[in-house]
Amino acid sequence: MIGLAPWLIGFPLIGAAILLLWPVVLGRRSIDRWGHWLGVAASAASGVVAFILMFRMIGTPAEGRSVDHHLWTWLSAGGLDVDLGLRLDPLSLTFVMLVTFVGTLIHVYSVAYMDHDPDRRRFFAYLNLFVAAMLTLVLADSYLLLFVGWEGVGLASYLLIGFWDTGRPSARENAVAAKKAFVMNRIGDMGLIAAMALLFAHAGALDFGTALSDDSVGSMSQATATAVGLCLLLAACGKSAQFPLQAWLGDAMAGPTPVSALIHAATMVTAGVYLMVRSGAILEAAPTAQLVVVLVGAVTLLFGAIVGCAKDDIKKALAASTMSQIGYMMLAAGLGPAGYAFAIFHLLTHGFFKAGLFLGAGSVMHAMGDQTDMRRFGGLSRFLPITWITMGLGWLAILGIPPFSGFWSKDGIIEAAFIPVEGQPWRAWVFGTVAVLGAAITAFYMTRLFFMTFGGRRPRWTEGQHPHEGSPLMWWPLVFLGVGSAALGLVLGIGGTFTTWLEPVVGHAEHHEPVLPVWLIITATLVVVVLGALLAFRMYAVQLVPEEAPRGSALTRAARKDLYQDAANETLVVRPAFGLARVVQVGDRDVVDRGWSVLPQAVSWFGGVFRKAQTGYVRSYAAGMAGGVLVIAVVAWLVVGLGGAQ
Amino acid sequence: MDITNYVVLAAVLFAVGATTVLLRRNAIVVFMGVELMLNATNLAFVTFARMHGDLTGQVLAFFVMVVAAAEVVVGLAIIVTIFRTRRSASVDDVNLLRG
Amino acid sequence: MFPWLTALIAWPLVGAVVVGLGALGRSRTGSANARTGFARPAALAFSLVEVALLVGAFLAFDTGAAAEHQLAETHAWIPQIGTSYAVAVDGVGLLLVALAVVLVPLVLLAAWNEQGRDQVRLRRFVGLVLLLQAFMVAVFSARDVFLFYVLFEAMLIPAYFLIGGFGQGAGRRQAAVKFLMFSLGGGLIMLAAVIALYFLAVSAGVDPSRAFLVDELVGVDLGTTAERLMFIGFFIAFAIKAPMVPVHSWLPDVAGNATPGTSTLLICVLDKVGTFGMLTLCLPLFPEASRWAAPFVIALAVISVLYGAIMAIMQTDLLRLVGWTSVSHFGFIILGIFTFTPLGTAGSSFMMLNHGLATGALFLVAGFLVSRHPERSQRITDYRGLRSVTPVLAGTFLVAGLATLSLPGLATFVSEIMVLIGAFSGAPAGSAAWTVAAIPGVVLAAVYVLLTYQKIFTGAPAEGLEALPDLKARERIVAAPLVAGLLVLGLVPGLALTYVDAPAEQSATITAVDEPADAAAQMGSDK
Amino acid sequence: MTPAGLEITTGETVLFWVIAPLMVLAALGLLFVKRAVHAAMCLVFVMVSMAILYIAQEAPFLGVVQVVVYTGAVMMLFLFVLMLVGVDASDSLTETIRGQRWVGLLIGIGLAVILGGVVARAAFPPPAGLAGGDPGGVANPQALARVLFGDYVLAMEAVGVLLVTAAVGALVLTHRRRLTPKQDQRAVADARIRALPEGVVLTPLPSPGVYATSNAMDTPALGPDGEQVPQSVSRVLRIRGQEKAAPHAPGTELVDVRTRDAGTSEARTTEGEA
Repeated sequence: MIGLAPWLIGFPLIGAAILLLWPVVLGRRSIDRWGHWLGVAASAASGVVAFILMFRMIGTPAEGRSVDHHLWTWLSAGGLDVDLGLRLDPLSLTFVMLVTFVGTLIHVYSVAYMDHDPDRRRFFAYLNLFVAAMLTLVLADSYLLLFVGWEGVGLASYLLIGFWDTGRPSARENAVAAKKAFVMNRIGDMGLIAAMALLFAHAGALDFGTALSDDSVGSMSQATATAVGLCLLLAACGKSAQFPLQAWLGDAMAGPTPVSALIHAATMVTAGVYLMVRSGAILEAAPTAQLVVVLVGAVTLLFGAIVGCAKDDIKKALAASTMSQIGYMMLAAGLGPAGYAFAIFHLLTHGFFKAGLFLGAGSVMHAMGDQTDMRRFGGLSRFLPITWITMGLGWLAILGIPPFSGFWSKDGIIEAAFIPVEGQPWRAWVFGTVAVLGAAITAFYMTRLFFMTFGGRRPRWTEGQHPHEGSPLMWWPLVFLGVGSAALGLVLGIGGTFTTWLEPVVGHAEHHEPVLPVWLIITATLVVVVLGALLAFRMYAVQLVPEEAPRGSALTRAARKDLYQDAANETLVVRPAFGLARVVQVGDRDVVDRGWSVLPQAVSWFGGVFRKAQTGYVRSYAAGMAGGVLVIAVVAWLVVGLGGAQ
Repeated sequence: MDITNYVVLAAVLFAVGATTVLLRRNAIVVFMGVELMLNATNLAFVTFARMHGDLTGQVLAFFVMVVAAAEVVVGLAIIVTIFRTRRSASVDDVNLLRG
Repeated sequence: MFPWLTALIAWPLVGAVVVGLGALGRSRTGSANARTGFARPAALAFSLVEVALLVGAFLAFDTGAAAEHQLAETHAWIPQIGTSYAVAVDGVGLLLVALAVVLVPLVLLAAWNEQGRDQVRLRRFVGLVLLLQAFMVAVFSARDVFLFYVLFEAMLIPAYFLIGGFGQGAGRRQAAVKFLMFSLGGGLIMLAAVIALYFLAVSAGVDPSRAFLVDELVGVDLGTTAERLMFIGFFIAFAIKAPMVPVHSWLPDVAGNATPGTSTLLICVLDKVGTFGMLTLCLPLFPEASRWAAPFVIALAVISVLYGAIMAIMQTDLLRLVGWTSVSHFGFIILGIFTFTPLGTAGSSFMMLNHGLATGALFLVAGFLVSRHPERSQRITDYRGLRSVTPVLAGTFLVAGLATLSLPGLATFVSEIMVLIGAFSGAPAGSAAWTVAAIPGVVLAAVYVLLTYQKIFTGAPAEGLEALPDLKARERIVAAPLVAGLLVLGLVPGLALTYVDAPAEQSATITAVDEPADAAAQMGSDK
Repeated sequence: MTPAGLEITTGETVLFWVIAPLMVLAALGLLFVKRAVHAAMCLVFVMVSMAILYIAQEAPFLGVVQVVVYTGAVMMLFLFVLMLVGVDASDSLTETIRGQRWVGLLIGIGLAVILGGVVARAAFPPPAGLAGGDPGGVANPQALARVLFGDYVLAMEAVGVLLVTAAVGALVLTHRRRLTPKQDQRAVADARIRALPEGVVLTPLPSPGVYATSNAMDTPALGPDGEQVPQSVSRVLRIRGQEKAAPHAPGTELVDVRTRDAGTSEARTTEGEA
């Protein structure tokens, strides 16, 4: 049955290949009619395989759940042997379930959402490509294969963000956003490449089995482990939009909304967390790297939350929220085994509720004629009841209200953040507080989003809007995700089912007591969450929301501009880089190229000098000849003494 | 009289011939200078033949004459051709090799 | 045994003679006589038969002993000075021969309508292409230093005429001269080294009638200073050909002015002589000098990587841009070779093949694009929004571009990552640091590829380009094998790695000082 | 051969001292005369003198050849070419290339000094003379012939080939390529017919007049109308203005004309037929 595993990737990959190549070979008219259903089928087939494997794994004892499935030797040269192999274990399968399930739902949703787009087939091809790449990423049994999926999702993300890269007024901006996402991802990928180089230099192998084995990690010096850990973190920052590589995520919302739901909320952006958890062994050997991971998580958590409070664009607000939530996961991943399970758990629940929220946002946009400005929404609960309820479930989940799913995972992270670290007592307090603070801000901006959209007595719509629910193809996925947001935490969280499930992979976490009693943490968190929500309710539901954004405080203005991240990048990186490039360009033209042309110039200068001797007058040449003879004769006479032999 | 006087005469004639080549501009006169030089060498050859009692010198002089004849034929033909196209027999007018 | 290599060399020569025979006449523009269309199909047929010959050579090659030079033939050529006609290939040589053989039919097909209808001109063109192919195959299989040198220079002749006579840029003649001058300059320095090598080898006791054979010269002690000087002589020639910063100036000019087909042959195949020569001549003949120069070479290689990428980003001319990307990629290849690890060397060898496929695809697709423009403009900014107009062209361009930026899943990725990972553990001082410095090259690659794609294919279609035709069947046939090759080799790189692994191991043994693994571990832990 | 096999006779000495200065003077004439013809004459003098010296130096055959080949053939050739180029043309002796005169003179004098110096300082063997060495005492031409057609026969043949080649070369060089189609009889006839409207006559031009008082090329004939026919006089004479008037100009004694009418017309027809 394990032999089915390659089909997880195979189905969507074949789907993508057919959808992309069919029109090239056979023309697009035929496939445009049924291509989207092929895409759905490919994703669904993958989902079915995932379910089968899942059931098989549940039926296997815990120690036998991690299986490596070897496909073929991928590359074997110069001491590096990497198999094309899949690793099936609870961690990867969790991800597989998330990707295929949510992915299939989003495929179905997209059938309706993209109904009027002439390029729907291409869209599904890219979606399938994404699913295949994402599954490759999580199923890979080596860093190298992981990297294939890693960049594969980057490519899919690039293609989907820039899906509308021509023919629309915003086409160029979409294309630029896509490029920005890919390039910033690539900056992170440098880290993964460097990490692989370090690992190969150290262990001579790149598969998880060898590189992460106790032998390998145990013999790793502190410096190496830290370097590898930081490099991996860089990679994770790029992919998961963590500080300082977070700038692309907001722009990535240029893609169609299902894409934002699938890639930029539920799955791809969490790959960084997956990488951190997967490489946990190395991070544990490098406390410094761990600290940096936690720091990055904490900073991003607050960063995203603050930005989320100020955004009026519903998708950008959700994107900021995603960034912030991944900050939570990253923070957890940096806490060691105690945090891994909760990081993944939050990843899972977040996948559901954030996908639900995004699809809900898509549904709202669909109803409102692609309007994304929340200040032009309001009072939609009556017109979009299903969307309202499902997004409401997602809202409660992300707030962490018990018993919705977010509570189980996020609370776990907050607790873990409060666990003291030996020798660094400040850490528990600082990160614990940040986590709680983040929860409060999350509550504020999500409530703001929810009530700006659905609440309010007076709609602020633009002219001629007649909001209504979309087709069942659109709201059924919402229902599924809503149910998931509500119940998943309860199902998996109670009694630590999920933690136990992951234990074979992430290791057993010793139980440590947080610096504060658990009940106090839970209560305090709930209190601040409710406070934050109430504040938002007061500001955006009770009071009237102005249609034009008020000027706001300095912080609000900064947050609207993503805390000047683009300006900072522009000033600190892009402009100096282009300056350097211009210097190189001028240098190449004026120094290198001109430098080489000095040679021919010198030759022609000498030529010019010697040319003067060529008068063209035969008699001059004759004089030269005769003079030469004379000189030779004189020299011969003097030197050889021709005539002196008398 | 010393027989070397002949050689000295040859040398002087040769030098005069060379100077003619260098100084005259009329191609035909230049050519005459060349002929003079050739004749001067011939005189030297003949003198050396006599000096050494060996006929080879005369043989060489003979060959020089024949080759000179051939050379004159071709050379004058060239001069005639040039004159036809340029209406001039001055060697200075033919300076296409000018750099 | 059938002389596969000689057949592979001779057949295109025959083709060049047969096809080019009528090309000596005077060029008639627009003549439509009875022989119309003979040259191109004939040349294509010749090049396809050559592919069949290549298959035979592959079958005759023993992959189990890929490090040894096989299919060898040795005949005395000028015994008085000890030169021989000695040809043989190891795995790397065979792959490069394959590259030369496979790309030529594609280039011919791609250039099908490029040179107009004048039959005489066409005959000259295809004749030169076939001639170039013969020389390229020969140079990759030459095992005699003198023969190698002669072919090294002989290749310039058809290349010069292809650039200067058949190019499409306004500055093609200057570019051709520049190319020739740079190459000749390098060749001259190399000639001095070749001659010195012969005399030193003879005085070191090598049989004078065989003193140009590489196999005889390997392992001969030439004295440290002499070895270093000769290494420099060879290396400069190869660095110019490769091309490496700062002797790269000719390449962008050539790329911008030659036809894309010519650039493909020139940069994707012919220039490999540079890196191939470093690998198969510099390293085995001058191991000590190679070690001595390695830190410097590595530094230059990494500078090339970044420099080429930065210059590519700043280009406004599409074909020049592709040329600059090659400077960057050649940097990677050289980095892999001169860090002396089996992995890096194997990666470099593999990259020589992959770069040919990827950059070839990019050049040819860019050529298709340019040929569609009403004014055949090469300026990137003259295009806009073509993705919706010519979707297949856009897709092919993107795939070729992604191969250029080494997207995982494509063959180029495998080789690049092998080079980077291998080079990181390299023995020469500073390998790790320089390798890390080269890694930003991958980001720059993403920038230049995607920026170009963005400018050309996204946004609203440019005026006058709204109705450009998409790729025709002929052009799809050209692009398909390249794309397929990149994909297949990306997923099953073992197909090619079996040919380069053993030579790489051997090469690393030659240059190994002492335990490189230790040094690597040391380097790693220092990080 | 005996060391002291040669005594230079007083006659030869006198001959030398008479001829040598003259030769040098003539040679210098080459340098200084203005006209190429004069230079040629100077050269002829040098060559003939040279022949005399040859004969004096036991080389009678060469002496004869010198006269025949150089003065007879080569110098004649020179003169022919001079005539082709223009006998009158005299060279200006002013120098146009800067410094050439001084350089030339310097080189000339230098050559003379060096060569003379070498000759003066060289150690020559005592002159042997040719008479003593003659095997069998054959005459100089025969001895020379033996050497030429014995030891040097190959060179002789080669030189023969050279001469032929040179002759052919001269032919090729001086050959003028025909740039216009050949003017055959038909073409000439056609051209004349075409030229009719321009007033060219088809018939032969009338011959000059033949009169009792004068019968010469320079006297025009009289037409049937009694007018003079200018075309009957050669163009050259007309241009030079050497044309004479016919003895019986119009308006004088028409009767005389009519009485001689038959005779003139007869003469005209015979001339036309000729």
